[in-house]
Amino acid sequence: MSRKTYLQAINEAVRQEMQRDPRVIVLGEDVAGGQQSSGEPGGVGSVFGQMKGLFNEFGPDRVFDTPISESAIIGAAGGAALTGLRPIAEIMFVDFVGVCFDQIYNQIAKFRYMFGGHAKTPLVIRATAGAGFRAAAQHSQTLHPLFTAVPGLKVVMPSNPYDAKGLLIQAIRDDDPVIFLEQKFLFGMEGEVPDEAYRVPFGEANVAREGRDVTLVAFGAMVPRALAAAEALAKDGLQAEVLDPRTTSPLDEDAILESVEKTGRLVVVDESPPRCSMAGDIAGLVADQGFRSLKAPIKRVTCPHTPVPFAPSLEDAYLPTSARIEAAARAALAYS
Amino acid sequence: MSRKTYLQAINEAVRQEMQRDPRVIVLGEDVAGGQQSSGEPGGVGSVFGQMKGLFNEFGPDRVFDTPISESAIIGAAGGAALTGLRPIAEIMFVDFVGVCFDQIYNQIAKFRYMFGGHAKTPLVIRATAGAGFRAAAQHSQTLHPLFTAVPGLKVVMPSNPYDAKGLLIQAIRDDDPVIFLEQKFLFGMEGEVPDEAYRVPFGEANVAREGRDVTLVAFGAMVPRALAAAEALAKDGLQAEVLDPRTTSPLDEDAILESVEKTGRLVVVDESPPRCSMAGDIAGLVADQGFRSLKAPIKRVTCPHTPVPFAPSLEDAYLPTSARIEAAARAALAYS
Amino acid sequence: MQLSRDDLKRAYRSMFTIRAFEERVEKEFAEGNIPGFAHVYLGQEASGVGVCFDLADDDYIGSTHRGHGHCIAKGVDVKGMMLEIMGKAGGICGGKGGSMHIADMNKGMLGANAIVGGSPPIAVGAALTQKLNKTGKVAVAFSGDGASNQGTTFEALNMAVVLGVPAIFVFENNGYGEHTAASYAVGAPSLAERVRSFGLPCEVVDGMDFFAVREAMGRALEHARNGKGPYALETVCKRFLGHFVGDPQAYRTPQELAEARAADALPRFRAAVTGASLLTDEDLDAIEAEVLAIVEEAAVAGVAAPMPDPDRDLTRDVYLKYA
Amino acid sequence: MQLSRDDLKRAYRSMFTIRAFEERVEKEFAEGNIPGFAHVYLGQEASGVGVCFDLADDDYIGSTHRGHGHCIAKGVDVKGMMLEIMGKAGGICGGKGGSMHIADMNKGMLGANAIVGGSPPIAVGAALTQKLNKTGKVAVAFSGDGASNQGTTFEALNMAVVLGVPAIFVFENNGYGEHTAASYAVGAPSLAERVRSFGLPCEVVDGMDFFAVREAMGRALEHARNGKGPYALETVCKRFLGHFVGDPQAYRTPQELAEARAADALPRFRAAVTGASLLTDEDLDAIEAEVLAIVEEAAVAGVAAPMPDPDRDLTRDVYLKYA
Ligand SMILES: Cc1ncc(C[n+]2csc(CCOP(=O)(O)OP(=O)(O)O)c2C)c(N)n1
Ligand SMILES: Cc1ncc(C[n+]2csc(CCOP(=O)(O)OP(=O)(O)O)c2C)c(N)n1
Ligand SMILES: [Mg+2]
Ligand SMILES: [Mg+2]
Repeated sequence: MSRKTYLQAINEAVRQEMQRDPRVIVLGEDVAGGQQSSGEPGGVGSVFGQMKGLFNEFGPDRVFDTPISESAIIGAAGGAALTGLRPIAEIMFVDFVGVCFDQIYNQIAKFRYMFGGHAKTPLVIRATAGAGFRAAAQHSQTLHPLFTAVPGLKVVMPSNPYDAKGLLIQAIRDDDPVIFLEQKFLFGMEGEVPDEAYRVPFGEANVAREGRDVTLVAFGAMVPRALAAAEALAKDGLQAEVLDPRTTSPLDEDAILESVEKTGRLVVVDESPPRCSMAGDIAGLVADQGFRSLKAPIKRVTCPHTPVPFAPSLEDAYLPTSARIEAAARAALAYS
Repeated sequence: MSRKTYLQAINEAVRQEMQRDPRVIVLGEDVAGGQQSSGEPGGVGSVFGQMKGLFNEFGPDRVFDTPISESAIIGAAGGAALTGLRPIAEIMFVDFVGVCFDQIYNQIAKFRYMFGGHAKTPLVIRATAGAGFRAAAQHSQTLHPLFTAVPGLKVVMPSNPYDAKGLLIQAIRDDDPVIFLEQKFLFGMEGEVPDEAYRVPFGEANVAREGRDVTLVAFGAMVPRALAAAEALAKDGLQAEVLDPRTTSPLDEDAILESVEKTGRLVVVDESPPRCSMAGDIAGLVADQGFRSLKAPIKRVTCPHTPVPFAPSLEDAYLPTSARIEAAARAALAYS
Repeated sequence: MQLSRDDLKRAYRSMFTIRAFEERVEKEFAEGNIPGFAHVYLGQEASGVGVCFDLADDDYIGSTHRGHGHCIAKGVDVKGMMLEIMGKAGGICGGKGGSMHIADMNKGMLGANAIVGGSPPIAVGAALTQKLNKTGKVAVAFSGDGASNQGTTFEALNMAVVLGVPAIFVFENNGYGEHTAASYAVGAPSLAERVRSFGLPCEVVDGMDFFAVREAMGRALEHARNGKGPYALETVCKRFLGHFVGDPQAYRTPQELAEARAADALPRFRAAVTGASLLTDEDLDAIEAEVLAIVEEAAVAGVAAPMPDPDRDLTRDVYLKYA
Repeated sequence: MQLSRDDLKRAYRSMFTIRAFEERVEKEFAEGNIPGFAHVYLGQEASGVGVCFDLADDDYIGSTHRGHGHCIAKGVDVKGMMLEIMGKAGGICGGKGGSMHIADMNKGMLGANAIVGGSPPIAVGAALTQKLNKTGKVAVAFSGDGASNQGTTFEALNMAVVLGVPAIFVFENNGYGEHTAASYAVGAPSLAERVRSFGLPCEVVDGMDFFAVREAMGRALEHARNGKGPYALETVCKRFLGHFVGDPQAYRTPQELAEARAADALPRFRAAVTGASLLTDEDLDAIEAEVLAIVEEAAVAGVAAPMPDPDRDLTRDVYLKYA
C-alpha cells in the first residue's frame, strides 16, 4: 500500500495488466510519442503522461502511436479484440469521439448482440473527460450520458485513485467493450493504492459517506464536490449519504434505491448538460421504483444546457459546485 | 386542405420552402439519384421518395447528390449555413450519424455559443428514424436522446402528417440547427394537411387527447400507440391524456407539468433504450417540479437495453406496444 | 499456382452457390419470406470467390451490406445464412443480425456491415492481430466504390500502411453506390490510383473473371503474408440487379443491364474450363444440381423454422437488462 | 502580380504581427494571464500570410487549433483576439471560445477548430455558397500534416472535387502532429501526391518563403475563382516551439530546433526586400515598432479587462436554458 496519484494509479493498472497478459496492447495518438522524430521516441506516454514508460518497457509491438484517425483507431482496436487481442485504445480527449462514434456505438457495442452472442469484444477505450481546465467547448465534455445510452457499452467514471486502478484492471479483464473516462480534474488527486493488482467490480456503488437524511449521488469528479457539500451539511447536523456508482452502465440501481429508502430524499449531481443525462436517468429510476420512499422532489444539479464556455468566470459557474449541491440538498431537506 | 400522407407532407414542406426562399438547398445521398448513370437522373428523390421531384423542379444547383461521406455532407451544410445558405442535409438513416457526429455535436451545434453569438447556422438535418422495418441494429434506431443531450440542437419528432409539414417548415425557417427525425413507420400515415405553408412552433406540445386520470407522454411513432392505449383505457372509463411534445428540444415542460398537475399520474413512452432516454428526462423533470402533484410512481415504457434485433418476433417485442403502455397506465392508476 | 480439377470445381461450386442462393433470396423475398430488405451479390460472384479462394478459416474478412457472397465464398454455412436472413432462431446469428449482420467467427467472417465504410478499420485490427501474433494470416476488407469515399475507409488505408499490417483492401467497383454512379461520386480520375497514393499497391482487375481476381489476390497474399504490409485490389464488377431487391432502376438503361448480364462470370468460367478441357459440362451441371438442392433445402427449412423466442432471446447477449 | 511597396509593408506587418502576438502569448501564458493551453504559430508566419494575402473579407477561411496566425493574416482584430485568449468579455467571441475557437464572420474567418480535421468539410460548404451564389470568392481550409490523415479531411477533398467548388486546401506541413513525426503518421510517400490523387492540383511550396506561398496561392485563386474547382497547397513549414506552449520537446534534438530557427521567414523576407532595395531596414523597423505597440496595448488591455459575467453570459447564445 502506498500513496499514489490518480494518474499513477492508471499507469500502474495498465502496466501490471500488460505484464500479466501478453494480449494487452495500447494504441492511440502519442501513447508512445516521438515516433520518427529527431529526438527520443517514447517519452511522451499520452498527453497527460498516463501511459508514460510503457513504450520503453513493452516495446513497439505492444504500445504504438497512430495517425490522427480516431475511426481507424477504434475500428482497429475492435477488429483486434474480435480476433484475440485485448486492446486498450486511447482517445486523447473524450470530446473527439464524434469522429469515431460509429465504430463505438454501431460496431463494437453491437457485435456481441448482432452476431447472436458468438463474438466478444474485449476492448477498453480510455479517454480523458471533464471540464475545469479552461479547455473550452471541444476539450471539456464528459459525454458519459452518450455512452450510457448505448446498449452494449460499459461506462466507468472513477472518482479516486483506488477506484481508478481497480476499475481499470476490471475493464481490461472484462470481455465487453468498456469506456473508461479518466477525470482530468482528478489526475493529481492522491490516495492509498495497493501495489498489487486488484479489481473493483462494475455495477457496485461505493458509499463514499454514510448518512440518513438525504442521498447525494455523484460520479467521477463530482464525488469530491458532493463530499464537500456533505461536510458542510454536517456542520448543521444534516447527515448526507454520498453514493458513487462508479459505473454509469451497469448502474447499481439497488444501492441507489436502498439509500433513498433510508433517506427519502435524493439529489443527483451530474457534470453534464441536463437533458437526457444521468441526473434524469437516476431520477427516473427512483421516481418509479423508489416512489414510495420519496419525501421530497428529486433535485438534479447539473451544468446548464450550453456548451462548455472558455472564460474561467463562466466555466466556474458552469460546473456544479459544492455550494450548489448543498443548496439542492437543503431544498430537498426543507421540503414537506 | 386535403388528405396527404406523412411522406407527402414532408415533400410539400420542402418544395414550398424552396419556392419561397432561393437560399434553401437540399443535399445528401441520392436526394436526386442517378447522377451520371446511364438512365434517367433525378428520379429517386431519397430512398423513401421524400425528396421526389425536387431535382427536376429546382435543378442541380439546388438539389444535389453527394458521395457517401456524411461528415463532408454535414460539414458542407454547416459551412454553407454559416455563409448565407439554408441547407437541408439528408442523412438517409439516422443510424449513420456515427460517422459524422463530430460535425453535428462539436461543430454546428456549438458555433453560435463558441463564437459569442456572432454566428448562426440555419440548417436542417433530415434523417429517417425508428424501428419496425426489420432493418436490424444499424438501420432502426431513433437516437433522439443523443441529439437532445446536445446543447444547441433542436430536435423534432413529428407524429402525424400535419405536424410533419408544419414542423419542417418551422425547421427550415429556424436560425438554429435542427434535427428533423422522419418516422419511417409513419410514412404512409394519412391526415389532413393544408395546401399552403404553415408553421408548427417548436416547444409547444400537442394535446393529442384530453383526459384527467393519467398523462401519457409519447413522441413520434409512439403517439399512435399511446392513443390506442388511451382508447383501450377509455373502454373502462379511464381517461388518459395523451401529450405529444413534438420536439424533444426545446421541450414543452409547462404542458407536461400542467397535465400531471391535473392527472397526478405519468407514463412516458419512448422508442429508445431506457438509459439516458427521454423517458428518464421527463421523469426527472416531473419528479422535481411536479412532485407535489404526483400520486403514483412515474412509469417509463421503453425498449429494452439492447440493440434493435432483426427477427420480427424479437423486434415486435422490442418496441413499446399499446398493450405495454396500457399496462403501465393501469399500474399507475392502480397505485395508492 | 496452378488449379487442380478439384480446385476448379470448388471455385465453380462457390460461385454457383452464391448465384443460386441470391436468386433464391430474390424469390423468397418476393414471396414475403424475408423481412426487411436485401442487397444481393448477383453479378459479382467472381470477385468474392476469387478473393476468398485461397484464404483459410483463420484468415479474416470484413464485409459490407452486400455480404452474402462474401460469406459463402468464405465458407459460411448456407443454411445458417438462409435462416438468419429469414430471421429464424436457427440462423447463424440466432436471427438477431439478419442479412446485413451475418458473421461467423469460426470461418473468419467478421461480419457484414450495414454502415458503409464500417469494415475497413475493423479489418485493419484483425490484420494487426495477425502481425503481432505472427500468424502469417491476413485480413481482407471488402468495400464498394461508394464506400471508397467514406472517411473511415481512407483512414483505414493510411493506418494499415503506417502499422504495416497484412490487410488487403478489396474495392468491388460495380459502378454504383445505391443509385449514383461511381463516376460521379468518386471525384478522382481513378479509384485505384487514389488508393495507391496512400502508399500501398493497388491492382485493377476484371471482377467478372475468377482467374484474374484469384491471381491478383495471390500477389496480394504473397505481399501481405511476407510482412510487406497492406495491398489493395479494385475488382471491376457488374451489378445485375438494383441496389436492393425491388429497386426499379430507372436510372439505368435496359441496354446497360443487358450488357451486365452478358458479362456474366459463370458462363465465362464454364467456357474457359470446358474449352480447355479441364472440366466437362457434366461436371459443372452436377455441381449446379447439388448446390440447387442444398439451397432448396435451406430455403424450405428456413421457411419452416421457428423465430426466436422474445422471452428467451430478446435481452440475451448484451450484458444488461433494463425495462 | 507584382507587389508594391505598400503590399510588401502589409505583408511584413502581417507576419510580424503574428510573430509579436505569439511571443506575447508565450509571455502572458508564462505569467498566468492565459487560461488553458495555447498552440502558437511561431515559425509558420509566411504560410498563413502568403495564403491570406490576396483574400478579401468575403473570402472565407477555416482554421485549426493553431489558428492565431490565420486569424491575424485574415485581418481579425488583434486586441479582440488577445482578450478572447485571455477569456475576457471584450474578446472577439465574448470570452466564450478562447484560443481554439476564435471566429470572426465579418472577416470571413469561420473559426479556429479544436477538432483535428474539423474545418475542411466546413470550408467545402463555404465554397459551395460561393459557387451557388456565383460570388467569385473562395474558401480556404487550413490543415496540418496530422490533420491530413483524418477521414473528414479526405472526405472534404473528394466532396470538393465532386461538387466542383472553389475550395483551397492548405496543408501546413510542419513535420509534426503533436509529438509524432509526419513521416511516421503520413503513410504515403508524399502528402501532396496523396492529395493530388483525389483529382485536384496540389503544389508543394516552401512555407518559410512568403513570396513562394503567395505565388502558389495566386495560381490556386486563379483556378478556383474561374470555376475550375478546388486546389491544394502543401506548405512546408517549421514549428519553432513545441506542440503547445510549455511542451518540453525531448522528441526533437536541439539541432533540429536550431535549424528551424535558422530558416526563419521574417529575416529572410527582410533580406529579400532590403537586398532588392524595395524597402529599407528603417521601413521594417518602423513597422515592428508600431506592431509591438499594438500588441503591447492589446496585452495590457487584456490583462486589465473584465471576465464575462456568468449571470448575463453563461446561458446566452444557445437557444435554451435548463437547470
Ligand atoms: C454510413 C452509411 N451511409 C449510407 C448508407 C446507405 N447505403 C447503403 S449501401 C449504399 C451504397 C454503397 O455503395 P457501394 O459501396 O458502391 O456498394 P454496393 O452497394 O455497390 O455494393 C449506401 C449509400 C449506409 N448504409 N451507411
Ligand atoms: C479529432 C482530434 N484528434 C486529436 C486531437 C488532439 N490534437 C490536437 S492538435 C493535434 C496535432 C495536429 O497535428 P497537425 O494537424 O500536424 O497540426 P499542427 O499541430 O502541427 O499545427 C492533435 C493530435 C484533436 N484536437 N482532435
Ligand atoms: Mg458500388
Ligand atoms: Mg503538424
